[in-house]
Amino acid sequence: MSKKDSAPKNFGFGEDEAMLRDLARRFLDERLPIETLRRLVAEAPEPVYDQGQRSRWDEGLWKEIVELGWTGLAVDEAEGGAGISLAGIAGVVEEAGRHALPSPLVATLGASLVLREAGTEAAQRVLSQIAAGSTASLAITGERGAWEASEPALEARAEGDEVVLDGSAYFVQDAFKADVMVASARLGEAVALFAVPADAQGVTLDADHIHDLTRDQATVRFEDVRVGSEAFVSKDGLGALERAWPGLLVLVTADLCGSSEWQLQTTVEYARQRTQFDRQIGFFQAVKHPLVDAMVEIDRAKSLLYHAACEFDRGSEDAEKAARMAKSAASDAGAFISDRSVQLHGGIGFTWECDVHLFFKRSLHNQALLGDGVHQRKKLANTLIGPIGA
Amino acid sequence: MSKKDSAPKNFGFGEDEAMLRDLARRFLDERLPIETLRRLVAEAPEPVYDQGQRSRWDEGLWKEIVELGWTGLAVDEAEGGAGISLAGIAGVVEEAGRHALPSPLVATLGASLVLREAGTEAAQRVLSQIAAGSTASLAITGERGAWEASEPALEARAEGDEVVLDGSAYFVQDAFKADVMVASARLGEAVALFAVPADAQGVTLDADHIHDLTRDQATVRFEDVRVGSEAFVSKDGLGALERAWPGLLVLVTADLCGSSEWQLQTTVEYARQRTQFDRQIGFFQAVKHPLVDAMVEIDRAKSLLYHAACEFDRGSEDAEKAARMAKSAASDAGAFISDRSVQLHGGIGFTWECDVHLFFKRSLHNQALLGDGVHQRKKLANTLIGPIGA
Amino acid sequence: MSAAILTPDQQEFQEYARRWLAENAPPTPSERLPITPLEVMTVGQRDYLQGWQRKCYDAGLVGADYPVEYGGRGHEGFQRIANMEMSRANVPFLINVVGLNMAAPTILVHGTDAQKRKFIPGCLSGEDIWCQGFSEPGAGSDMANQQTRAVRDGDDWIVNGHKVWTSLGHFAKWMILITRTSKGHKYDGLTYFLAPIEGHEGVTVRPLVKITGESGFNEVFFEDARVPDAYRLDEVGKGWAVAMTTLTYERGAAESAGGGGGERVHPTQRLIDLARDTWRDGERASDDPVTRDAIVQRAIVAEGLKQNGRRARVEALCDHPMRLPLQQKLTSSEFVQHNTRLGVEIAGARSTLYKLDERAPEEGYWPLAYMNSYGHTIAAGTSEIQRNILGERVLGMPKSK
Amino acid sequence: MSAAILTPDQQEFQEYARRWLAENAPPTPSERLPITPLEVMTVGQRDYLQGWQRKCYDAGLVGADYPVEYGGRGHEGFQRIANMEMSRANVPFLINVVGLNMAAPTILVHGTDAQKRKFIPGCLSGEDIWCQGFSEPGAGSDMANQQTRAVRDGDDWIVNGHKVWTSLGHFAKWMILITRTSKGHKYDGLTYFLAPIEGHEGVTVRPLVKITGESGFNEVFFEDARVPDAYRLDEVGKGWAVAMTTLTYERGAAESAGGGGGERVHPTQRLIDLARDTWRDGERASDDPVTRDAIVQRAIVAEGLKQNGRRARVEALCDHPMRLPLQQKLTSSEFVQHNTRLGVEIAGARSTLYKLDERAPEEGYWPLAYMNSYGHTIAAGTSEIQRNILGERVLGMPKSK
Repeated sequence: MSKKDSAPKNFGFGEDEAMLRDLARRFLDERLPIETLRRLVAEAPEPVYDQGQRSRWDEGLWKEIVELGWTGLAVDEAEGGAGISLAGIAGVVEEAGRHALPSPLVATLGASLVLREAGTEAAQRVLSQIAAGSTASLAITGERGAWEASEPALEARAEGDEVVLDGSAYFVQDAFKADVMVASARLGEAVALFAVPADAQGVTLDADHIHDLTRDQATVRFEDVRVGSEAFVSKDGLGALERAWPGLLVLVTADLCGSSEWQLQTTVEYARQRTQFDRQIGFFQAVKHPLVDAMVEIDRAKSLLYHAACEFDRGSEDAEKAARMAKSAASDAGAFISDRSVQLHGGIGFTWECDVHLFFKRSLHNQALLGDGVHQRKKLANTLIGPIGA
Repeated sequence: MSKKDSAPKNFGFGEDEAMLRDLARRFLDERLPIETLRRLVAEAPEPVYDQGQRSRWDEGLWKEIVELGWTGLAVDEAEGGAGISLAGIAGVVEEAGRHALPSPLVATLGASLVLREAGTEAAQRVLSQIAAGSTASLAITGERGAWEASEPALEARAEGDEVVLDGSAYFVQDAFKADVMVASARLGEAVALFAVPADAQGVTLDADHIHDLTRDQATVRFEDVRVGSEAFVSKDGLGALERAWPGLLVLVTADLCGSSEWQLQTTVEYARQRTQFDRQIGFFQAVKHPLVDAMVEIDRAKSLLYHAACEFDRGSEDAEKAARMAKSAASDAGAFISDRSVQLHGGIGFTWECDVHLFFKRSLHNQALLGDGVHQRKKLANTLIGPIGA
Repeated sequence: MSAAILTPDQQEFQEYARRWLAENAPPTPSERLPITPLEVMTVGQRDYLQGWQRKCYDAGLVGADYPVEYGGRGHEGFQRIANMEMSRANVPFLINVVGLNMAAPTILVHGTDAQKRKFIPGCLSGEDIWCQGFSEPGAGSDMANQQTRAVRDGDDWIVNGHKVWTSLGHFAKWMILITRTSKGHKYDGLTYFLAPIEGHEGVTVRPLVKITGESGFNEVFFEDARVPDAYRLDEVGKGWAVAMTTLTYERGAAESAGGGGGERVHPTQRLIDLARDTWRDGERASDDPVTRDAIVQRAIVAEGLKQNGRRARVEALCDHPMRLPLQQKLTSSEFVQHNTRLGVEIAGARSTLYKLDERAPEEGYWPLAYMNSYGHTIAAGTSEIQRNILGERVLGMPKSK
Repeated sequence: MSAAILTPDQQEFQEYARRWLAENAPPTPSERLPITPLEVMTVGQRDYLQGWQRKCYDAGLVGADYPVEYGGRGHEGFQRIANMEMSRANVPFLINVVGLNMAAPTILVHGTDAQKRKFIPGCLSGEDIWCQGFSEPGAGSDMANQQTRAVRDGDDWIVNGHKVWTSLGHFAKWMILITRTSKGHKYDGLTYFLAPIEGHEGVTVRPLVKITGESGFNEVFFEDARVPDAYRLDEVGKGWAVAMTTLTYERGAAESAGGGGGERVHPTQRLIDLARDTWRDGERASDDPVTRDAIVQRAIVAEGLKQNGRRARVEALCDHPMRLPLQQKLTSSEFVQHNTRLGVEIAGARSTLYKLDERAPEEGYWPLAYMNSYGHTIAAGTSEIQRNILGERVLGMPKSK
């Protein structure tokens, strides 16, 4: 059978994956209905924004999630994880996005993918911790907020058996919820990866004030942080990051697809109930047709998402291409339905008390994360058309 | 009074210009109603397309136009022309576009602008001929169809008192209707301009098969064409072309604005008359709103058009910027209303017997002519933002 | 398609089909084929394509799942395999698109046994070319507004009216025809016929010319044309329900049409090739980042359509069963329109050239395909109507009409 | 404005205004001002802006064309000059936007002499801040669907109801209020009042919080609030016609608002500056051709809006007198929305940052301004309603409602 034929018809999303996803949906429907989410993160704007308090999250809910084994979804069974395919993980993350779940889930899964690609013993030890319930986040972005892994966040130097890390990682997602920082650092000529406990001596977190109410973001400062060999995850950090990159894109894309679907369904529901000029506003094509266009865009993103997950799972050469296509489509779909969800809710959609802004802001954040559509397409052009001038 | 204050509030479109435009509208309404145009250029598709016959035009009508003095609109009074401002000319060309007039009007006006910028005695002699009724076209484009003047069409070499022209000019507009070719040619280091009679020895025309039924286009081949000093219009042809360029853009923009307005009004009229589901289709927002959006785009293009004409007339440094903005807006507006005019006419809009295709094709041609929106914006970015990497 | 899910019979059939197509792919036709069957213009094209369909039929690649008594092979799940293999082999399309995808399945659902025996075999073999008589000058998007009248007269019906937008009408032996048999109720007053066309008294087929100057579709006039009652499909007054069956098959037809058609190159690759071959202001269009971005946007939509098709068959990833299938007509027709429009833009000055011009890129493909794309965004329910259908049937919003 | 078309008086006034503004431009406020008057949140901002309007009024730059007996200066054609000079001088906006652009002109058209004397001077000086009571939870786009009831009781009316979307309500002394006084006819059952708000019994103003987390607009509850009949504007049952007058002024208000507002830099330049200051994948965003194209597209729209304003005053270049004026609300609000959205995109990772974050570009302007832009595409007739109005009143298509 040729390689081409080996792509499973169902994206590898079989009965087990469907069951896992259905479970996630039911669990979050019950434990995080929209009223609960609203009370949790948006009771009043002042505490969140004006006093710079970090976004609230439900640690009790998270404990249940850990018990469900979601931290270990991307950890191989050998390290105590569930070893679920990325297609299966995408299903769970879609549900997290659909419920705008405040949690370190996406960050931890992303760090897991990178550690798995690193493949060292040190990495496997951290993966075991994650499977056991630890959380993690990637500290790999410099101050410019570049969207690729090539610029490491920190400087590293060897001192005896130890390595000393200095510098700052920016735009670290859900940093305050992470037990372990998986950080990239320049070590000589190479980009190395280290797994540093968030409470290690010399590590401090500086909260970003952000719009999204369902996550936190921070600058993580490393000042003379000394780590031993147990933290030295990879000498070829760049390789691990690049191999994991399509997976990271898939995770954010899945979150976007989920939140976009919530925005679509909620706005459709509003259009069926809200009456103006003695008609449900969904009667008017100026309301109906944009929602159809949004559905078409969301479906495109979702199909590309599962294709990308599947290509990643089977180690295809096209995994990066598929993932960039999916992220581009999902960013654009998210931007469009975010726009229409506010506009078509009218006056109420412009208020804090209407839930659409929670998803609007989570989506806006995810649209930018790891690069927006324009960025992904620039990279894709080099693959599909070849470099400029070639 | 500062330079900035000297921009006339009314774009220099005063009573005289309005009268000229109104006259043009009435004249063309009477002499070239849509039924007449259809009979003239589109009686049956085969003669036009399949046997490669050139687009038909009404030479009698053209004689009347010459008598009205339109060939001399852009010729100074000193050379026997009317010396009308470009704002006034734009009004006339808008009407030509609105009637999809098959004629060498735009080509002749464009050549006049270039000759005027050349400013030599030779140029003035040709302008006198044009004012007296001669027609002209620019032969300045190479085989690649580049959208700027920098690559001359021909090679020139001096032989005694004469210059010998060789090569081919491509995409020459309404070449079969032109008495004089205003051609650019490389002469040593410079780009020179020559005015060559279309029937000169060694000049041959090779008709392009084109979609637009309201003009012709040709490759003009120059084989050992010998011209004297009376034809040597400018040593600094590039300078003349660059100074005239905003004016050339304005002419095409005006044609586009006129044809777009026809498409808008005709489609609106159809939407008011055509009934489906027991309602005029203009009731449906899927019909109404795109037409409103088209109107907004057309108005933007039209306002930018008169601004650009005005900037050209007053010799502003911003003339090129204004003209590129206008051409970009008009190309995009033309593309959008062309699209909607066919779609919203439904089945009948897809047929040869419906007049919308005449304007669809003229618009498509004009959208590309001298560079589409993407091209204009690339040039504008260099002005507004500065060169890349600067 | 993963081999794992095929039965041994199906696997064997797949191998057979692949082998047969490799050995029997027809020679390049002397006349260039159009992009879809709806644009077949000349007798030469017709003969070539009718011959090819017959050959495929004889080989069992058409009608594979139809009952044997109606000219089929009586298999199950073979036709999709055959379609996929034909598509993969990039052989010409099957000309009898209305017969295969609209008439035959509708007759199978609504016809009498006699009707099935009479009509279906010719649909499959391509011997009887069919056309569709649903559109009228006053019944475009509002399909129920039919004005063509059928009045009972003994064993016959007398038909008077005017149909438009009749693709393949100039080659058709038969038409699936909706008529008004009662002026009372808009929907319940319709009746569906299988009407003889070619050489039939009282029927005049007049070619309509498209905006491109090409012909390929027609208007059909009925003047006291007689249609036997034996050719009525289902009951009098049930025409609307029968037509809905037809449209269900039509809207899904793009997938089941079979054959590679004119698109021998992936549409994105085609745009890339064009951009490499076109100069914009001194550089290749393929080096212009704005053009590159536009091409990649199209590539993403193309891949999205492909993966939509794959996801539509994974039940666990489809919350609403009709959500993806009902998008197909809208998204595929607008995809072609946006693609070809981009091709026109990229071609720049050369987009002005008609197919007969030797400098026209790809024999003038881009502007012609762009203009022809409106056929697909208008016919069989305009894109506006498709958006209504999706908003109403999938998203549950109230009817806009 | 070319000097040639001004009368000598107007010319002199222009010079005076220019000089006065140069000499009297106020110091930078201690609190940052919002972009438009509709987002004034704090007492500090209010006091600063009210002081500035008073100063302009005393200098004759506000109310210049109103009759002297109503607090104006009785000139002709002076106000546009003053507005233009205020805009050119980039001084703060005038806070009393509802009073100036909606209440005062409506009262001038529909009010009694006593009403004009009582209400207009405070509108002009800014002493009486006004708010607008047109929107209700059930009457958004469908403005005639008013549920707030006013019932006659001797010399008063008793008002009960709930208004929303009330910008400046928290600072307002007065409200222009539409009420339902008869349940019979939808339009003829409406009556228009000038209603006391601040400290008035039965009136509760509750701030609403916007999606950005900022306040600035309100809901207003009327519970048996008494409004004297003397404050009724025009006849009972004529409220719809009066409201149409108000909206005519509101829709043209963007042009006559005066003052430079928060936009001290040309919006395109602002995008360019942002792009120069932002890195995308190792290069400045200002060097990315796709971003450059997007910025230039915005620049073209900006210039188009400016030139539309110029062309709207050249009768010979406007076939339909309302075609450009009626576009203003739609195009200017969507312009801001698309501009700020592009700013968010360009800002990339930094677009996630709230204004209190020190690394947020331009103190967090882009995401906040983008979210606030929906206030303008929703309020005072959504963009969808604007498109209906244009399609119906300008293009003459049938009503969509």
